[in-house]
Amino acid sequence: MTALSIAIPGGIGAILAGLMFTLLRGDRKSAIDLAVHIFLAVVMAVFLAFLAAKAIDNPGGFLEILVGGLLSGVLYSLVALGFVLIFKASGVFNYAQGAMVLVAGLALVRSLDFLTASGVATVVAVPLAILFSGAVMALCAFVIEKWVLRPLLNQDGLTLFMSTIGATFVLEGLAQMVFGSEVYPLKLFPTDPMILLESVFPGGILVNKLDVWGGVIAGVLVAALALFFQYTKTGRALRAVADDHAAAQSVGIPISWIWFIVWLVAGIVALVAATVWGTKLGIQFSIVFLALKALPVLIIGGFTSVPGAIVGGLIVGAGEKLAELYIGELIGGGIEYWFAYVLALAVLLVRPQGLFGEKIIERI
Amino acid sequence: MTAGPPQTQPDTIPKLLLRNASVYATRPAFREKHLGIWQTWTWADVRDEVRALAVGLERIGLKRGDTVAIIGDNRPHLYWTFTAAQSLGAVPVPLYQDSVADEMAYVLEHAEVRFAVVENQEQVDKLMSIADRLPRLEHIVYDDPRGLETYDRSRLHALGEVQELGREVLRTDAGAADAWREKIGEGKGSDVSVMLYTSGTTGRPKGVMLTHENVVVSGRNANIFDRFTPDDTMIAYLPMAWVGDHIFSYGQAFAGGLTVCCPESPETAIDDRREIGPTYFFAPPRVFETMLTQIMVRMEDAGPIKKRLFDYFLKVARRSGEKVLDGKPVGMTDRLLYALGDVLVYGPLRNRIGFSNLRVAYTAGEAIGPELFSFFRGLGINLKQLYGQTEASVFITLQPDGEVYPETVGKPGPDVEIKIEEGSGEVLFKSPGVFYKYFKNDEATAATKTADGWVRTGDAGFIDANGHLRIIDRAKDVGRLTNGALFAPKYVENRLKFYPEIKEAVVFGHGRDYATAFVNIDLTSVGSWAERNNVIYASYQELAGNPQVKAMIERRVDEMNRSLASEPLVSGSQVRRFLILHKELDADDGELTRTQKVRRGFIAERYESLIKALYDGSRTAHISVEVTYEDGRKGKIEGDVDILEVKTYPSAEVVKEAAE
Amino acid sequence: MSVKTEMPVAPAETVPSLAMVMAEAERRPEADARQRLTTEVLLSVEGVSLSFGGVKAISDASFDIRKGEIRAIIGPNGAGKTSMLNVINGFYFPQQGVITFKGEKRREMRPYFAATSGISRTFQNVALFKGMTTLDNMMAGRTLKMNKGLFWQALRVGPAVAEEIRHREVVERLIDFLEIQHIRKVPVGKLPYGLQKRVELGRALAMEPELLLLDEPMAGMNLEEKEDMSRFVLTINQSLGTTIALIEHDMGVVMDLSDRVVVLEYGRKIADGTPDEVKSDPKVIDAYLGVSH
Amino acid sequence: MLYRETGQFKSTYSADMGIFPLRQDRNALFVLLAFAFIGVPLLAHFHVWPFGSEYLLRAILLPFLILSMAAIGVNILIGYCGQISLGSGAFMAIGAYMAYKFGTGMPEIGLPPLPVLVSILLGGVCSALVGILFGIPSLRIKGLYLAVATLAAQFFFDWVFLRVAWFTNYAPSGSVSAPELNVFGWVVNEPLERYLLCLTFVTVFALIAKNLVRGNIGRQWMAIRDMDIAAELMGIRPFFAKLSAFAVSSFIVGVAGALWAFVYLGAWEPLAFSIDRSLQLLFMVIIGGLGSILGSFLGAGFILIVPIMLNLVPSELGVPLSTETISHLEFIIFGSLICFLLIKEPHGFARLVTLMKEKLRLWPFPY
Repeated sequence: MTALSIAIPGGIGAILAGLMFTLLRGDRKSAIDLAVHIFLAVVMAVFLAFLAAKAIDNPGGFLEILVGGLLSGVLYSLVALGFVLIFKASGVFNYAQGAMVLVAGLALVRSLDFLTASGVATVVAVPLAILFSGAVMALCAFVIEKWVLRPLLNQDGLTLFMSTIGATFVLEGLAQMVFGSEVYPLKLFPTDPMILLESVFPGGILVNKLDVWGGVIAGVLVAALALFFQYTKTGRALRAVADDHAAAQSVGIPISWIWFIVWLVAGIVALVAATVWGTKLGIQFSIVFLALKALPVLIIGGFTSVPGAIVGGLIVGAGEKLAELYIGELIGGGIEYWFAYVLALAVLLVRPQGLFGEKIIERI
Repeated sequence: MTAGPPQTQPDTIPKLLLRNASVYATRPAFREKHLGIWQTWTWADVRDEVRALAVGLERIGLKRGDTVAIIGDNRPHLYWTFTAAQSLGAVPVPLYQDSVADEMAYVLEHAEVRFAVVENQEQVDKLMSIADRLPRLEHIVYDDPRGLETYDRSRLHALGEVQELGREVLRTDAGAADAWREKIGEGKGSDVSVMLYTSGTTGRPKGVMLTHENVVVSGRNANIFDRFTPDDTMIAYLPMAWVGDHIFSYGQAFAGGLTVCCPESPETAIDDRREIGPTYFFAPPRVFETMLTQIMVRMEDAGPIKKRLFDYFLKVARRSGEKVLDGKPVGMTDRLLYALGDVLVYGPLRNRIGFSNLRVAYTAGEAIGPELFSFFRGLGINLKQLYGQTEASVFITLQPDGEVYPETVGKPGPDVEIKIEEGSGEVLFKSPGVFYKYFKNDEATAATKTADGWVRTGDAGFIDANGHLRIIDRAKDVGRLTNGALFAPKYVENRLKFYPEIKEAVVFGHGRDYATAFVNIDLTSVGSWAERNNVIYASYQELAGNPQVKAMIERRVDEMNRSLASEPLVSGSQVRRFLILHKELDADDGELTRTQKVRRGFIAERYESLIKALYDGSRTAHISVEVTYEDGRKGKIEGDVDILEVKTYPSAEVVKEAAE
Repeated sequence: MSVKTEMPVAPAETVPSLAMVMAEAERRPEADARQRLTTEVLLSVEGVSLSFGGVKAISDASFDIRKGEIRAIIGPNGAGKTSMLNVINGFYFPQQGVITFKGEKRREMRPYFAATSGISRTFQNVALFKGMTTLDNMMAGRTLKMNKGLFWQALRVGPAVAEEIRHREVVERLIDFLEIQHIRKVPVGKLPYGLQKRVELGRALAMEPELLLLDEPMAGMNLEEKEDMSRFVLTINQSLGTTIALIEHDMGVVMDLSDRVVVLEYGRKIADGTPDEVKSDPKVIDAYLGVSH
Repeated sequence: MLYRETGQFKSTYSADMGIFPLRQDRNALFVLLAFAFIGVPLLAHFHVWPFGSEYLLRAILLPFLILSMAAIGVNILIGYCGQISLGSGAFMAIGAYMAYKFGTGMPEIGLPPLPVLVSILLGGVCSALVGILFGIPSLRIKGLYLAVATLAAQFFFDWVFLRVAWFTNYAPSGSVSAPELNVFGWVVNEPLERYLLCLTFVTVFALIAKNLVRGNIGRQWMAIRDMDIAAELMGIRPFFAKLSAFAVSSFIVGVAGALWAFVYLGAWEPLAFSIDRSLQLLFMVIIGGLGSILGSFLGAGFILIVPIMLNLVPSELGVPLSTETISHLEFIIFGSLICFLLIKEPHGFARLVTLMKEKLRLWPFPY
């Protein structure tokens, strides 16, 4: 058993290392690149081999962590989706996505508190509160489009990015000033644990119902968005804008309107993420940092790819849970805090366009 | 008036150089903005440079009595060429660098030039193009070698090479330096030092021969008059062929050890002037005019507060600026206000135009508008007028500090005498600067220099109660209308040109019933007006044809007529009909001289049809003339020109109106 | 020309600066223009093909550039001219073909290698450093010739300053040559297009290239600016002996300036020869007539 | 208006290439330095308001100086070289913790405690080395991508200093205290002394930074920033230019971090160098002016002054705000100011100063 548990992962690791090296080789073969590639391939391989060993050791436990990770990853995907939408439509790398989750969450939880405190029945209060926070997101979208993006039209990406950092600060400040800055519990979904696949593994796999809910909601949302883009006029216009701003503008698509829609959609995605996360952790300021993880998710998946956002989210979700539990115990906990970023950094080094992104051709 | 015992005073320019090189050895003599910084040569450096150049030139054949043409922008090396040639007893002949080859050919041929020292490829090309007409021209030396690499070398030398040759000789031949000094010692004050061709409003240019004494004494006297010392700095930017530059930047500089600075390129001249901050500055009135126009145009765009501040303090300056400058009594409030204005407006303004360190500025050549003149003086700039001629080595009269009246040109300079000829009113003078003679033109010399040593200026004028000279016009231009009234065209033209919207005017009337005028609008000033009022125009022609512009000029002419009416002597010269020319008068088309004076005769001939229309009562006239573009190509400009009629005023009526 | 400054600067060390090259040209003005043309090949491309994701930009193109000549590359829009320059100075790597520069065969150029071995260029859409002044742009062109370390630069004493001054003088000579003194300290982003092109030429010249690639140096210029630019190109070629390859659409300019012309169409070479030969080549006429409706 | 440039001409290149070619600017700087080095200590000594109060020195001038220096470092990377960084806080942390390690010795490798000045500089060196490491991705990725890479550094090092006990000499609370500030036998303790120490550091580093950015390397950085492809084709090696920018920037930021910890805080936790610090520095350079040394000072000053003003002004007006409200207001003000500046004046306050100076030079003309 011990021999096997070393040999098999070792073999898998070696094969993976080789594979990765050949797969990820860039076309500019400078010595530095080469060294970086080899180094990363080795690290990745060791990590994967280590995971393989763990998986063989305790398949049920491994699967439990994996599923938990994947389900929480779905939420990353969801937020990342908001990023991709905005990035594709307006070329803006939106640092404010996290702040939008916070704003949506605060608006929701505070209005809900207010409604229930004034004696409105939950069945009425929840839709009302959701409607209210939706309106708040629409307002955000409107203000950002009108006062930040439109004046910065045709500026380079870095400027737009920094402007969204500015917007982040304004949103965070305003939201907390208006709605308060404490931790507000939110109870929209069941949070009790449940057990899956009891028949396959001894003791089954323990998951939280909330995670399952999250997964389901995210799935529904993705499907809805896909339908929206595919079959509505606005959706098609949006795709046209994403392909080519100037061309879209020249055929009469109103860019400002499209941007507003995109930011609104991103706001609604943020709202959904807020409901799930809020139920899990309560609505609080640190939610901003959770949402910020969408950034590495995107790097991994590729900025311009919707499937990339989803897959990236899953990889980050699963990866960081696995790393936290298996590696965290070796080098101290809290790996979750940086794992996604470091993984993104590694991906950047070998495949700057991300797993699903298009290769960038430079012209002069 | 002369300072020090005469025997210590060197009497030639090369001797002055030797003196300066020993007395002011480490003081800066020349600066040139080159390669981004102000390259500086001390007087000792200049002596070495000149010596090398002289010995080199001698080696390639320059000898006593030769004439050396010098053509180019103001460059230290070209100034040194003057001295180098003079040290060998040769006579430098500077030419206007923007003359076309044809114009040069005459002077080069007439002056029997053997050597030409030029600035760059452009000038070499011009000389090459007329080389077949100049059998005497043997060598061309150029300062800037760029673009000349592939030229036939047999007659071409780089100035650097010639100097190198000179240095080589000085290195190998121990006696060469002394021989050079000896040659300088042989020079006498009465030797011809330079030949300046006057552009002349009529006829072929004449070569005015000035002796060393002319230049040296004129320079020295001018320095004494305004107390210039070796600490004074000037910027050399006017054509070297013009006597003014020759006396200011060469004669005065050598006589007093002043520093001469050469700008990097014509485009940077204004910035360069600001960097250097000259203490002594000369410019013809049109330079000051342009300056004022630019100041005003820029201030139009200033914010309201700044604009009001500016306007207010300008009023203060107009009220008391000149008095402060002249040290006359001024009320306490005004003195304080002026001091405040100096901090807020005048000082910064002087700084912007590079006049912060200015001690003395002169203008001459034409009458300067009293408004313009007072404006600069009000700012605390000691701007003065002088009256001079090539034949006088510039100085005839100058305005002494504290005695500055805008309408006069000042008192006779040191050692100068003037008198007014009975009848014609022509001004005559005697001075140490009186030229030797016209080269190969004894007839003209005789016509200008009287037997008893007086020189005719050709200008009519009178001496006023303060003992200051006032010039009316060219003596031969002062005419009569058919009704016998005095007609002073230049006087009227100047009055018109004092309006910022009018750049140039040509007035006709001699032997006619009334006076008429051609007007050129000022593109800077009117263009800026057009911009502010959303008047769109593509060309000068289009702007000149704009009805609003016409109305504006009409108002100006009317204004002038009113004011002329109050001056009995010239009230007959009021303009009754005028037109705005469809093109700008241009030296390239021969309409102006190289010094930007109008050539009345030529214009009258060229635009005969327009003049006819001015007098036959028609409302429009058609005109088509050939023009030369900057790159030398020729083209045609044609169009219809409207003729405008203006009211004239009998003097009494104006007085009555004013009384109402 | 002897120029004196108040404070003597450190004597030029080993850097064979442009100042010296120019001074050399001043000393030997007898250098004959007719001798500049040689048959020695400076650069050749053989069988070069380049494609982007299946789109062929250049297919199997071969030609050479001789030392000392002015070589024009012409062709209709999209003929692959700029791509060819990009291959020559290593910005694009061709899928096939060999590039030989100064006798050294390479599969592909590398930007840095191209720069160090004496290739510099200007760009079709002016690629200046917009936030920097004219002077700094041109000084940046001297980077390869400057070698004083960070330490000296940080203290800005001794060697670093001496080096800076030495190269400043070289750049100043170029500024003088290109007649752009008045914009020396103006950020290039504020300059009109024609002047930007001139500054860019200055920056390329500051590298003292053996081979100068000019990508449409006269595009968007008026007649006067074109004449100035032509004059500069000729002078650079004649007095500095720099080999020049240029892309240009103005046929008048091409015919006047160039010694030999290569014509590309759809990434293929369709003609190569003297301006007169090319002008009368039926294939060239077809290519141009076919494009210009 | 105050400028009198006439007659200020340069006859040598060294004069022409001076930091302050105009005499008036040089005089102003001289006066400022004299005031900072001599005036402030004198005023403090004689307790002249407001310099008599420790509060001004300790809570305003000290952080202003140190953060200005850090902002200079960040500006070199972002403003001059165009490489965006959201991880400056991490580099301050590295400087601080490594300086701490050098200052308290590393018995594991037999290294005794080093003098504090040396430790601080070595802290900077360590930061520079890590900077180079994290700069490597910049060779392949640009702009926004790089921002994420630097975020990785930020989060990774937050974690490292929190979890790896070696860095904190196994302090149970995770909080560490700086060793005694002994500079060549001069024990820096009083706020005034601390102020002078930081002032010296800032002056020297600002000068070094200015020298670098106006020299060859500075031109390389800016070339990479403005048009990296053209720069490469001209023989500027992106490898060297970018990594040197990372190194120099991280060095300065690292030294600033060490000063922040040693001189300003005295005792600190990893939280002192969180992403908030990074963003604060980023804001300083954006608000102050990208690509301007002066801007770094202006930005730092502004960012520090606003909260103080928010504290003081409303309470003076009789409407004291809660700490929370103040911090939220701060957020809103900074955020909207960033957006406003990016839209209206992408070059920040420094550009405004330049424009003002330009106006004064042109006075009374508008252009």
